[in-house]
Amino acid sequence: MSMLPEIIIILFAFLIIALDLIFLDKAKNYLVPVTVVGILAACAVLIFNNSDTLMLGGRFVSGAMHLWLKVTFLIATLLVVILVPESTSENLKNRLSSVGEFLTILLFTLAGMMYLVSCQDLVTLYVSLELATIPLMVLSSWNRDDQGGEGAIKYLVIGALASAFLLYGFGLIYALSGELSIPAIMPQLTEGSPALYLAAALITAGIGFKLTLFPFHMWAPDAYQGAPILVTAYLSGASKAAGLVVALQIFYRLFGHFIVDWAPFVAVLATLTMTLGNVVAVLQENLKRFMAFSAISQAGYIILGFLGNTGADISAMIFYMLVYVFTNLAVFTVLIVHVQQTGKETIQSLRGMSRLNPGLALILMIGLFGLAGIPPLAGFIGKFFLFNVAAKSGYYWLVVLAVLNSTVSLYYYLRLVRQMYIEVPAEGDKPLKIKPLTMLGLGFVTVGMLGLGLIPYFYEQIGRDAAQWLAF
Amino acid sequence: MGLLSWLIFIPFFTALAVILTPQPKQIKWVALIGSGIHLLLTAYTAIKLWGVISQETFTADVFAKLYFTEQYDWFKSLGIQYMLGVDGMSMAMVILTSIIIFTGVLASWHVTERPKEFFALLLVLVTGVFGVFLSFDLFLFFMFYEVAVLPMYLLIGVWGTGPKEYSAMKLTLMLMVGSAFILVGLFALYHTSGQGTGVYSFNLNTLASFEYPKSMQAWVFPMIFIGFGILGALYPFHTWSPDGHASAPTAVSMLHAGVLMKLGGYGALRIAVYLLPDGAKEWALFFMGLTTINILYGSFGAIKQKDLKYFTAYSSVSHCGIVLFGVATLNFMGVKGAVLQMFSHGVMTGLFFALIGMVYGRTHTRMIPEMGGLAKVMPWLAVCFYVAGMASLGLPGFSGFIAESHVFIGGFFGNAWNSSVAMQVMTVLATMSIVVTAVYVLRGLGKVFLGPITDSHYLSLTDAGFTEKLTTGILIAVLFLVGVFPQFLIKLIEGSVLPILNRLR
Amino acid sequence: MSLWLSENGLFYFLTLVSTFFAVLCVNTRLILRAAVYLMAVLFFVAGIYLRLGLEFLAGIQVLVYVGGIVVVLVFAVMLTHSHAVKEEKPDITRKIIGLLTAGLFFLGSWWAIAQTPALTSVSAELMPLTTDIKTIGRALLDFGASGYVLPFELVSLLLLAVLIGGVVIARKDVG
Amino acid sequence: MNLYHFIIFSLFLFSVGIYGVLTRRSAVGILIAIELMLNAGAINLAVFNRYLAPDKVDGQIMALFVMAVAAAEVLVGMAILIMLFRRKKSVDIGQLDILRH
Amino acid sequence: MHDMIAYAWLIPAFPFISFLLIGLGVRLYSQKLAGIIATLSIGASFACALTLAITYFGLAPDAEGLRPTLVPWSFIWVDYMEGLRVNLGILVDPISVLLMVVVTTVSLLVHLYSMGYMKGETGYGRYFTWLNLFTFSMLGLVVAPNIIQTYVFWELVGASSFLLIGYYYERGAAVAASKKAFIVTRFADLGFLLGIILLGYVGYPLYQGSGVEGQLFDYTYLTNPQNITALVGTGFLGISLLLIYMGAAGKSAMFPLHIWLPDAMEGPTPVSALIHAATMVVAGVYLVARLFPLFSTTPDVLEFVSYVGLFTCAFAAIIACTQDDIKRVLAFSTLSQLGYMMFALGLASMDQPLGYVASMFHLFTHAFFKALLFLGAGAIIHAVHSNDIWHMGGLKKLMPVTHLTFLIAVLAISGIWPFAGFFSKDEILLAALQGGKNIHFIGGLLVAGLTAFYMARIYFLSFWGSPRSKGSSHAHEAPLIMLIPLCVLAVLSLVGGWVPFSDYVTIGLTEHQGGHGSSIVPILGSLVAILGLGFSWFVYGRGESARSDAIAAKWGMVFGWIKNKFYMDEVYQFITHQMIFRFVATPIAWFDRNVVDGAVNLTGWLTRRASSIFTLIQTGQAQTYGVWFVVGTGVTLIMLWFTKG
Repeated sequence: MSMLPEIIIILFAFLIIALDLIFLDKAKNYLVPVTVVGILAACAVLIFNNSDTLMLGGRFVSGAMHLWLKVTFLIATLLVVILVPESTSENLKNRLSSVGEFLTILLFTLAGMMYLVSCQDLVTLYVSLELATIPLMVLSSWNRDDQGGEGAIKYLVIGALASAFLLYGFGLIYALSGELSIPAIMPQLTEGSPALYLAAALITAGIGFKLTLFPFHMWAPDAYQGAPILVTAYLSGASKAAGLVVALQIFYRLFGHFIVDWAPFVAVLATLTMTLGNVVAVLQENLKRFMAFSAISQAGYIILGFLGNTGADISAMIFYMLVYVFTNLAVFTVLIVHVQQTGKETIQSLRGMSRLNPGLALILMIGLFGLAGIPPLAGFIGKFFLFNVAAKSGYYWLVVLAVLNSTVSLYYYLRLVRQMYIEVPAEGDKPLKIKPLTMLGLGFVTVGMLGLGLIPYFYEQIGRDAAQWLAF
Repeated sequence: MGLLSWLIFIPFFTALAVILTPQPKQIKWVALIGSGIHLLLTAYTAIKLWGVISQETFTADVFAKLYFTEQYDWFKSLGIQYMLGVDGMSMAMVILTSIIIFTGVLASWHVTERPKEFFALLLVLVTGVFGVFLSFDLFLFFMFYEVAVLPMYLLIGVWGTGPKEYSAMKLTLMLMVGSAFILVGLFALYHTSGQGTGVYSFNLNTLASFEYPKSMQAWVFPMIFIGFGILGALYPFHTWSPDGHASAPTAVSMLHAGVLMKLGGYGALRIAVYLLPDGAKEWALFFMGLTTINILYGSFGAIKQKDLKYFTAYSSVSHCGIVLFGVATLNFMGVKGAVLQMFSHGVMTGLFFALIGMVYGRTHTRMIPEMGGLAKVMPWLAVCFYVAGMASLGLPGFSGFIAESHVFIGGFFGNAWNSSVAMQVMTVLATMSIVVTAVYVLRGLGKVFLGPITDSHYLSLTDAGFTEKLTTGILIAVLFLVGVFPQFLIKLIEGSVLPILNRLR
Repeated sequence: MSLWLSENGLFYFLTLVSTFFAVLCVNTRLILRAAVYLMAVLFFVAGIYLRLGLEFLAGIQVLVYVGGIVVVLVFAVMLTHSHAVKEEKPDITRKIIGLLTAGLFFLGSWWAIAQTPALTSVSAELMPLTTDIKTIGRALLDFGASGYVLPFELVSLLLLAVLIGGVVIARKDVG
Repeated sequence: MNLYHFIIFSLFLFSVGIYGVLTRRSAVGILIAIELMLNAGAINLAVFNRYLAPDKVDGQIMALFVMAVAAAEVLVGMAILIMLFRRKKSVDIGQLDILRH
Repeated sequence: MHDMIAYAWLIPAFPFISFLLIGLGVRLYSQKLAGIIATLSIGASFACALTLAITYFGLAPDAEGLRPTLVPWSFIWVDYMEGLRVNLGILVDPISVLLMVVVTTVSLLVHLYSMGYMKGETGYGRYFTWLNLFTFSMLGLVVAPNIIQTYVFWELVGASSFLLIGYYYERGAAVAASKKAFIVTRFADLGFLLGIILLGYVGYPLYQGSGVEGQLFDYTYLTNPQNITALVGTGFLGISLLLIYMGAAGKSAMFPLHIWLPDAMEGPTPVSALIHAATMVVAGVYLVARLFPLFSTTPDVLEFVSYVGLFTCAFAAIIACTQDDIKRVLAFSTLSQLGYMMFALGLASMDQPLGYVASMFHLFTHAFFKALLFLGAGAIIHAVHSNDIWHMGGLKKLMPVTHLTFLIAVLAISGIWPFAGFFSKDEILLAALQGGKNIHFIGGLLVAGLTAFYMARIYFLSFWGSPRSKGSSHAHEAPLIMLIPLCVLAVLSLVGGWVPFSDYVTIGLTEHQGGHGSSIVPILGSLVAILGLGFSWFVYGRGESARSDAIAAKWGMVFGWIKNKFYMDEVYQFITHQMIFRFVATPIAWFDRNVVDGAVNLTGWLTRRASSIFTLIQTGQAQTYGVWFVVGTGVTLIMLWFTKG
């Protein structure tokens, strides 16, 4: 029964809503531990009896490759759930309300993402993608304030537009192939008729929305800024991973052999996304908006992997996504603790953090260096392999641009480091208090950032699985 | 953990130890003991290597012969290994770095502001440097190279003086741009040789075994050379060096000018020239011209400098120009001279910046016009300054002369692929730098140390303390020893330089 | 006249009327009227489905779209008092840009579809439908290779999540 | 009416939907336009199923699911608009631009 | 006895050991002890030098009367390339032994003298350390077996003279003088280095093929005939020798590079005596002598050397007549005598080596009486506390010993018969005559007269007449320790001339005292000398200075020119400060700060500028985002279609 992890997640979602309804306030501080147990159970099941199985007559498939992607989602959600208690303690300014519902919806989106990985037909793909996107629109207005509403509306409008485009694209694919199940479609799509390219463009728009690629990324900064920082973390982590999964499903399994001659387009798209993301992030002041643009530029690096079409390229992307999730959530953990307890969201507010709480400052610095791609962190090694893919397919100019971009990114990441280490703390700043669960999360993440890169097992394993997955 | 891994990771473990020591007073002692142990281990390795090298003859071989190698697979699918090895050239550099870090720790004896982070970062930086010198897998090389660059930002940003954020940021970004060029070069090498031989590997010698097409070498060589040149203060990319050194604290500018800038020369030689001989032949003349400007530009620039640190920074730009000039000559003596110059200039700049730190510690000003007649008050420092000055202008009896004579004779003798007349003209221009160097060295020292005491309350200043005497003593001893008995170093380096030149033919 | 009474005359009528209402729905400045025009469009689309023989789909279309979604939209209009206020004139540039973008998109896609023989050269007459409501029902809940039970469950999760979320967002601030 | 006409009809509806989304001042108007677009997608699917694969029923099922998703979108839209209306007393999308640059 | 040659390396070793000993340790504890150790070490090396000279010259010369050149001891120093190995060692041959003896004797006497002269100075220990360093490097230079070692110690000599000139570092003038000396000699050394490299470049291919044992830069290789003929063939030999001569000219202060010597007088007088009279300045002559076989193959270079020598000789002599500071006069006189030696060398050639022998002989004798003159002047200054000869006068009675020794030196330098100067100057003039170089002969003769004139001038002004200043009125005799060296030098100046020089130091067979005109030259020389002395007595002898002011007034403008050393210093000052500093150094410093740095800052500014533009895309309007979205899809379609290829 390889759908067990998904079912566990859904059951725990209902369990949470039940607990919340029955015990009302009494269950308030049990909800998060239960969720954590749920996710860990799903993780355990996923990792320990992971065999290549086909279920529902081929509609649901789960193999080694899917393990890595599902683990990425689970970890991303776990790290966000761990931080929920940080945002709900009494004395905070913008406390997170109705935690029960929040966790349930979170688990539902998680389930959606996991199904996204294992789906074999366009209908399930579309529905699970919507399940992974629409609830996030709700979550991003959870604070029920002006900014939250505005961010959610923009997210909704562009999200709906994207889902309509995606739908229309799938319609055309259905028209050209007469099939809806992905393994059956690929052989049908033989010659590149204009309608196919129209479908490809429409679908790329849908994926672009989810992965925040250049022309389709406009919603992201406002939605990230409007949403509560917890949701921003989730958006930039898990949601972007979901985007990558959709892209992998479609670009590799739907359009399979077309990917080769799309390399120039992917290169241009990557350049624009990277450059815009990095350059605009240079002048940002709000932390959440800053992280939005950093996430956009990271998306630009990731799609470099699409320039090649062998197993190694996919493994480079998946490995980098896993590393990105760890690094991004390391940064967000510290930012969440900071934003929640001080209520201020500007970069200046980080001033003098290295003197008040050196530990947090150090982890944030390591995270930022990870994002900028500085050795010996996994971020560097991930980026190195991505650039390796681009170099293999002869795009040296793109590698130069990518590395120069990461230098610009180093510049604005160092702006934060400067505030923390060089500036003197403003008077009246108190050291931040951290809950034990968060401490655990931070430890896990830091070990992840360092371990993923230095220990070769992860990359090698992903490489083997990716090659085998392509053959699926 | 083999011998070389210990050499790389002793500073790292010392850094951890420094972080864990409770009282601030003990920190500097822990750092000193750590770097002391490292110095002893380096000495042991050097003697052991010398024992091996002196028996061997290197005339014929075309691949770098490595000793005490450690090889473990890291990312097998991409052909990346944890591959360490040492040959003459890297041993010389390791000795230099070990000396500089030891004296650097001694020179920063009076760092009071957050000493724990300061020493930890300093030691991490040195770990990166040792990693670069000892790793022979280009991925590992590049990784350690970036590890060496990054602590600079914090070290200058937090403990620096003057426009410290600006210069720290400029320095880090320019060095990262440099590493951008190197990275692209690495990829070009990796993929061309991979497609060519089917074997994908980052190992230096496997990459060297492939005959790269001329067209590819034509654009990859300048890219890698400029990438390393940016760190080695190549002419148009040297602007980070004056600001960076002026704002950096003593130990950092010692390490940076003394060791990090040598990374540029070392990398250019070890990777650019070693792997891409045809590219080297094509571009040698161009870079020789650039470095000639570098030498004269640096020395002329130093004449009118008001700030003592800018004065030394420009002088190190000029001397690093000699390093790259030596590399660009592609002549046996020139290249050997380049490595010697790396070593000797490393020690010299280390001494210069240590002394400036000591003077600044006393007079709290680095402006040359404001100081005068200090020799009366600090005779020891004055003598050490004189020795450093004389060594830097290439007075025989110090290592400066040995290195510079090698480079200039090598430049003059030229190589078989470039027009010897052009090289000779450039060498003559470069040799003129010894006069200009003499001018600015004497002008600077004369203004600061000689003449009547300008400021009355300088009279109360004290002369060098014990640690300062030890620092300067060690460095001067090294300068003197290499100057008078250079055969040990020359024989050490010759073994590793010969393969590079054999490949050119 | 034969045009109208002939076989596909009904098609032309239905499509033309629905396009007319669609354009009206998008351009009126009164939101309530726009909702009504939307309902009209959906009705006529349901008519097209019937004409194509897809009874179940037509029924669901009427039930879900017209009965559900349009009603919700009317709720939205009422609760946001948009019916009272007349939407102020949109500035002309926004309209032109919108028109241009939509128009270019339409023409571009049309060009693409027109160029593809697979779509344009399909024969006009309709093959007899072998499927009926039973096959749809079976396919919907079939566990086998051609079944869609998974999306069926997922859609229910989606609606549940949206309901919970919607309630939390839209309720008066109980804290 | 052959398939080509239907495609153009659904494409036109789709484009009108886009025009509606990009020009309507009121957020509810945008929701309406979104419904239009999604419905155009559903028509597309239904028609392809009818003309190209009459013996199979996949297209219609996908159309069904599209309707369900459209319902979900409207619900979310309504919830957010009501929350916004309560705070800002207006749902004019033009005024909602605090978050920019 | 033979082992003495084997232990020749002791000679430079002693001063080096004592330099290290005093420098690092002793001078910090007791200054006086440092002085003693320094002097003792030089004494020891003097003794070794003497015994070496005796044993060496004791050996029978070989067939053509040439003495053997031996390299008793050397160790490998630097291994440039397999053919270019440089080792440090000792070379023993006639001129090197001669120089060793001269250097050690003068250095010993100067050390003794300094113990008295420098008593009570604060930097007493430091003074002796640098003096020992200087002696070591001078000896190193003298015994160098190869040209690289000469260059090495050449620089060290320059550095130690820099230190010694700048001894009184608190006086700005001394610092400036030391800096000027070092930079000018350094500039000349540039030429020397380039000359060596060019010689190496030219010689290497020949050397490689020949399979000769020993290294390319060794003198034994460079000076043996068949190698020379090979080198001549390359055509570059002339240029490289010219460059090497540039180095020699810088060190021996030939005309264009002479400006540093007069200023070098800022250093303590014993230093001037040792360095700027006897040893360092002679290094240039020694180098040319050492490479003489090579030089002789390029007659035009030698021609150039002789004319520069002659011009410097005359130029310096004229200026010397007008100077007021006694040390400046002596400095210019040294310049003039060096000019003599150089042009004597310039005249000689392999087959007519008389000029070479004469030059060496003059070097030998000049060392003694010039050192004596300086030490004497030092004693006077020590007593009168002023350098200006117009403050002196009437010291004949007050300082009898100094007066006597000074007189002997004046007579020696003027070339009066029994004294050393007469013989050496006479040989030079003879060499000029025999070499058929009439201009040199006449020039030499005139300068001899001038020399006599200005030496007598300072003699009369300082010792005769009545004391013209308070200082000179109650001057007292110098202490004994200062007088001993004076007397020794006086004796040497007397005896020096009689040494049968030519059968010791020679380059080929010379018939001494032979050849035509060997009789009239001495007569003419003494005549001119006596004339000069008389004229000087006539002008300055009788104590009142009216007559000298009259001459000064009459010549007016010319006199002013000469007094200011033809404004050469100002010309150099202008070139370095105005031309180089203002038009090269400052623009480069500015260029670096603004243009190159500006370019880097520009990229930073551009990024920020682009950033502020790109942020405007995020207008905040949801519908604008929609437009971007749809347009983006359209563009994607077009791009995908056209990159379908």
